[in-house]
Amino acid sequence: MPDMSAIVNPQQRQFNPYAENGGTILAIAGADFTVIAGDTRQSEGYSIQTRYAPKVFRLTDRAVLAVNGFAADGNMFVKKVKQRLEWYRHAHAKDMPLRAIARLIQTMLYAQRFFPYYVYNILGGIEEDGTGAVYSFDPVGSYERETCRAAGAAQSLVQPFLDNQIYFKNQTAAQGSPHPAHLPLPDVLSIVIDSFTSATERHIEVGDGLEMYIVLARGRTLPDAVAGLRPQELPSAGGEKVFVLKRDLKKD
Amino acid sequence: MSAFHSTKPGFDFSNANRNAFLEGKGVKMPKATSTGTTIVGCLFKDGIVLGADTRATAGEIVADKNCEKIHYISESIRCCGAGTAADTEFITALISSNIELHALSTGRKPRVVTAMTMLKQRLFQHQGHIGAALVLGGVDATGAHLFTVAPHGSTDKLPYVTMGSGSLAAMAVFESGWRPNLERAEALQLVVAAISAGIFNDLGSGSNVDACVITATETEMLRNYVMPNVRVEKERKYGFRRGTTAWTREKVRDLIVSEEIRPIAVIAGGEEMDTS
Amino acid sequence: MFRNTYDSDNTVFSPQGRLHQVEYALEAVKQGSAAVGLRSKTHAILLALKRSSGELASYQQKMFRIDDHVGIAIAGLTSDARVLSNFMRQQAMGSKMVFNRPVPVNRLVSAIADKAQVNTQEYGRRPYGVGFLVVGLDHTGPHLYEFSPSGTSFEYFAVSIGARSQSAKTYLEKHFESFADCDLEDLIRHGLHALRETLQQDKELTINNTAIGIVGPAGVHEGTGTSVDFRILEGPPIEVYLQTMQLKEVPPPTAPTPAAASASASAPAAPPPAAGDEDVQMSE
Amino acid sequence: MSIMEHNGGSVIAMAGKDCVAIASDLRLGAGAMTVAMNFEKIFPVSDRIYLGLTGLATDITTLRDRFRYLVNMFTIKESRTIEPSTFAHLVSSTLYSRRFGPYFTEPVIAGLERTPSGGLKPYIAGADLIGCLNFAEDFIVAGTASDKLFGVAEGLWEPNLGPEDLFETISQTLLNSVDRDAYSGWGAIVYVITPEKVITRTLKGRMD
Amino acid sequence: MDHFPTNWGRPKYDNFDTSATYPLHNRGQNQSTTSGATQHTQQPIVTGTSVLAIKFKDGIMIAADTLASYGSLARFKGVQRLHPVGDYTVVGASGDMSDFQYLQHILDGLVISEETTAQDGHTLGPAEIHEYLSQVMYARRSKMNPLWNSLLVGGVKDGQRFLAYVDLLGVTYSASTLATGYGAYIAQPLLRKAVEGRENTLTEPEARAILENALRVLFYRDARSINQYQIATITANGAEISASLKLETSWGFAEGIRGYGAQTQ
Amino acid sequence: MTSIGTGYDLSASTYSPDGRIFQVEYANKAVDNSGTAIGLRVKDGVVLAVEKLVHSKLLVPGANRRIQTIDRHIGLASSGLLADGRHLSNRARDEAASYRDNYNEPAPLKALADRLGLYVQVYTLYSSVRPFGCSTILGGIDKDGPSIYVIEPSGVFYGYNGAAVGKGRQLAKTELEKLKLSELTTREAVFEAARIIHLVHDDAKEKEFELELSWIGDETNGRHVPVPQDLFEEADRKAKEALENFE
Repeated sequence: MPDMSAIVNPQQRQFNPYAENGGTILAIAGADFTVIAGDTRQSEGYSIQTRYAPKVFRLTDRAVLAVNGFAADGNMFVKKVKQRLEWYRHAHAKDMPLRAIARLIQTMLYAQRFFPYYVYNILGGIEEDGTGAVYSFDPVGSYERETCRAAGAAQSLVQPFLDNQIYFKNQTAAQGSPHPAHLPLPDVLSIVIDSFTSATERHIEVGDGLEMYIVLARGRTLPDAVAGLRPQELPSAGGEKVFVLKRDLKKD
Repeated sequence: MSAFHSTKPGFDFSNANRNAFLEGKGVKMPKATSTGTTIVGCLFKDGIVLGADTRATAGEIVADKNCEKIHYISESIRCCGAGTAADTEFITALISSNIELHALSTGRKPRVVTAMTMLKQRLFQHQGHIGAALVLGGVDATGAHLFTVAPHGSTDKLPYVTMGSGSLAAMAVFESGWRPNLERAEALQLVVAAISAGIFNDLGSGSNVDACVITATETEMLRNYVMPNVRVEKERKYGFRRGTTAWTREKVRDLIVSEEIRPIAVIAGGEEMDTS
Repeated sequence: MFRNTYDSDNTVFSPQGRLHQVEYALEAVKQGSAAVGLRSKTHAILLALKRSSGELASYQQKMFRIDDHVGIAIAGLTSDARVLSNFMRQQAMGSKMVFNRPVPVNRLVSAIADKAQVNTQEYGRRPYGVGFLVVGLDHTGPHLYEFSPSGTSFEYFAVSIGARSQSAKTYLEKHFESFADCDLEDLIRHGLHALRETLQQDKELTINNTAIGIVGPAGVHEGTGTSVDFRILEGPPIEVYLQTMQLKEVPPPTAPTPAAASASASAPAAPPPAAGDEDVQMSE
Repeated sequence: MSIMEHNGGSVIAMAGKDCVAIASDLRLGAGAMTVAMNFEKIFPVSDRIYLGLTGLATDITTLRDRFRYLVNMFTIKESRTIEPSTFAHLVSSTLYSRRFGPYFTEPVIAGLERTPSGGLKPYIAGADLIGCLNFAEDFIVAGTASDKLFGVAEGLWEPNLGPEDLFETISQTLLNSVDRDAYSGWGAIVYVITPEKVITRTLKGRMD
Repeated sequence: MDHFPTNWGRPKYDNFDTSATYPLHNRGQNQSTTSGATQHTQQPIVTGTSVLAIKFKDGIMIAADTLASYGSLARFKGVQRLHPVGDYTVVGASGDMSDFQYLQHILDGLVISEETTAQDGHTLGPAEIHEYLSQVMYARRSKMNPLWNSLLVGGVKDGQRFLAYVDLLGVTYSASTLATGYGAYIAQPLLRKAVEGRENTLTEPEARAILENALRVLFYRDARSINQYQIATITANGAEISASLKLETSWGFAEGIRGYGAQTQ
Repeated sequence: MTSIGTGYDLSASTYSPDGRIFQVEYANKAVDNSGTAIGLRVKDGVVLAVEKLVHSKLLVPGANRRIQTIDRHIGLASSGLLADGRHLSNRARDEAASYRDNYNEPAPLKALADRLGLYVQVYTLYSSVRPFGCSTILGGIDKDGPSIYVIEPSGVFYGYNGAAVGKGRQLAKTELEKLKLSELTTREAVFEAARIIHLVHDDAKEKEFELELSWIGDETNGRHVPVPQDLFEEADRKAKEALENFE
């Protein structure tokens, strides 16, 4: 609220076109699946704007995009990516492959190099060769393919935990049993859940709800341990499958 | 005490010049832990109920999930603190000490206004640099009293008050629920609702509800009175196989001074000595 | 060859108040192979005959997806169709971007009609040489529209465009009252019957020369996962529908002629003669 | 850059079953440049108390000496060794006395506290740079990698870990955290304090 | 030579429709060619404070007081900050009132062209209006020339309740209770507690009582508020905006207050 | 036709030696060949009616409307080239919206007719375009009450109490002249309009047709809307009865 002095003596005030809306996202690739997750809190300052604002979006039957940062940019960016994918579908009568989407996202981000989308993107899904893949981006489009990545407000809390639990960083393997290159889906899901409950404990902007998207490679089925959690299956054209699993997080 | 600290009372400014110099060079000064808090107090029929959440934050990080923000001043006077955590901690400790001395020297139970006056004078002296925003409540010979003390030393006396980043949320609860002459249980419930409003709507506040009920006869400190935010059990165990971490050097210092008691061999003269 | 002074330019009215260039553009539509559209209470479908330029050539593309809820079949110049269908896709996406709403089908058709009208009024252009059948499913149910180069669009229960489309129309006119309550399979069967009418004497509908476009709930021959979105069936999946066709009724000997005759009788009437086989007085 | 990041470094303390552990990295930097890889930040206060100091190196050294002096004075005056909780308040009031000209350091205290019944129970505490104490049941972190340490420790820490298990957990927490922090790392050292002995191990970690 | 008369007398607009394939009457308006610095940085001048909204059993209820402030001056006391858009939607605005009036103008034009003139059975519901407003707000923020408002959009269409927020940055979100301005701090906690989990059982009078209570608390604590308000109720039967109503307030608690400290008299 | 073959009739930008612009006259031919549209201005409102010639029985009745709404209070019925009619109605909407943008009030009918007339006239000036092949009846209620204007392909426009364009305009005008328009209510006018359209339709020469009716009056709160179904059916039925009696 402006006071009178501000009106009598106008002050120069630069409009800030960005805001920071909190929350955290992460993605982990398995051998034949990928999990992409995000919390659902949207905040500004010390206020919770809503307890449910999805940050993870399905793009195609085998690509899921998580966006985090400035919510307005994030939503607009997802919308624009979807429209580009629709054009690709018109032109080629198929969905764009994951690695092509990754490059597309880079191009779209870099196009705004001098008025960037203030958004951290993580793209997860299944490559054409059937492997799980994660691509992470910075706001102006620098990207790389990885096995796991966390981004957003609690990135610094979650990423080293994933380094340790997914990459087995700093762990010497027991004699004769080397660390696996990829963890099975149930293990990955529990690590994802624990990452978010940990981040919720220690980061004020993380909480309320957790949405995990699971993309399964062609011909694979959910392990019983995961099927027992009753994830919701999203309609797809066959081939790859996409599931959503939701959890509550603390609301304080 | 003089052996441990500089003999001069008050703050030690010997680093101030150095730090001002560094700041002048453009070095960013660090921020102390602040309690972006919800603290409240309200009057009821028989006394005062104070309340606080238990989250301490450093920026966006929760530094302490279950800290205590209701500080002891005297048996019947307590003080909730918001703002710079260290300041609230120390100013209440200091005033508590001074109140105790005052009580001893006057031989009477201390009054709430006395604590309030001590607090505001000290805060005013420091011109807002002591970043303590307080809710002071208690019962004394003149009745139950409830104050807020702002960092610059201004005070307010009202039947229901709130402070901290969750103060608006908590105040909304009071404004729509407080009535004169509440029963103890009602007042406690209202305070819990007010703190909960802060916990669930203000990101600076969180974890548990502490409450304190002060009446003429008794003071009841209800630490962690409500715990609505207990962490769920983790999905996995994260114990490591022993030997997971590689190390290069080990040194073990034994704290048990092991003494071997070896009986001193009796000079075997006995056999040699002929006693017979 | 008689030179018609009034037919070389779209900015010139003939003394009868007609636009010959527009009428010629309608002829271009008739050069294309036929497309048939039908609609029931639940579905709107397209059927088209695909031509192939030779044994070794692939069959042409007669149907385009515009959005999840809209598809078109074309007859006429394919390149013009691509320009217009891209325009339709843009409109559809614009609606998604601005209102997050699937574009109402009638507005989509009106948009291309309005766009086509400009080409009938300004010098240096030619009218588009393609006609569309547009099916779509929106808030107000399934729809079938015909768009023509004259810049008009009409909503139909059932309609046909392209070469020998009049024969298909004759079939449709005879049966259309039953379409509303047809299930998808019956609707497709009627469509195939109508499309068959447009074939040359020695030709038949096969899985190679037939395409079917559908909006509406999945039929019994489609997978259960299929949504109501527009889809194009081509190749083996349509075999099951071709099987359902019944033997051709013996056509009344005069069947195509009276329709053509009545149409030509009214030829000098309203200038955009959307009806099929009007005589446009083309000199040969 | 904040003055707290100038020299870099991180410390973590964890409570276990009848034992505590405290660990730090070994880096000393000057901004982004590393100048030493053997800069210890954890100091013995008594047999069963260790003090970790993060922040500005000069203040770390100053405070180490100051606390040694203060603890020695306490021992002489009181004719008893100082308890961890007492020491924590000594740290707190020392720092708060410089409220308006603080030392740029955040201390972490780990030790075993004598209970009235004569037993020993784990005690860990931390403070901000002006002496606000933070008592925790699980772990205390400080330094440039504190965010990462919070995240990893929140994931890995479990109650009632024995000395050897606690060693693994604190080591993994520290190593993985400092690997994601440009201002910490270059080796690490861990102290596990049990009623019987103090085990000190120098860890093998990334040296970049 | 440009043969198209509608293009004459104005510069060509190359960014759009280079080959002029678009119908004449719809062709893009040419951007102004006037050059020179433009002043975009701004601040709100005449402002409205909080808007509150909740879901209830039969629809959406939106409330706002009727004050437009000029700084700390209570400048206009009878300003309606709730605006109906079509038959199903109400938009409530806080922030700059002139920007809001501009938005009302745009929305009216939109409704006339989309609903009234088309008359084809396709009408804009609250979700579409909200999406449209988000695009407008985001586009303006991207030009560094924002419309200085926080807006709540609520309504019912086809049996679906809709309630969402959009502000000058283009940030959007939806929830069963929403509040702008100070309402986000003061009213939102009350609304959440009263509404969350009861969205499908709250009756209209109950919903009204919840909002009135929140407005009253805001009037007690928000210095830019006033005790006159309007409530919009949107149900399957359409949108209805109440007349200007007066809040019941009580200041009895002030009786016992003497000073700010040790005063007793 | 004397014009044919002279070469003076090939462009809108060419006069004939006797000062005529044949292209505009030809455009009028396009209007004269198509279904009739009429408008009635009565004491408290306006009724528009169109004889929509149906070229196929496969068309969905009621779907392909030829009476357009321009603004809340204005309707437009055109006769001639259908696509040109749509072009002009879109232009009319833009003009009406622009008037609202500038003056924040509904456009007066006269102002709108004036702007449309200017727009249509531009298309009679240049060889690069052709004139509009449609005549347009604009009807509505503004602050001066109900009014009707007809805009012709030449760009001229006149106000009318009763207007008719298209194939059956002569007969329709005769019928309109018989009415005491200033005494009719809008509801009564609906019946008259339906009757006239049925009357002018030439069953012998023409294909099927569909009647289309819209009105603006107190009963519609000053809004231009299609005549409600029940009233429409009643008017349609009465018109057919009248026609039988007439014959």
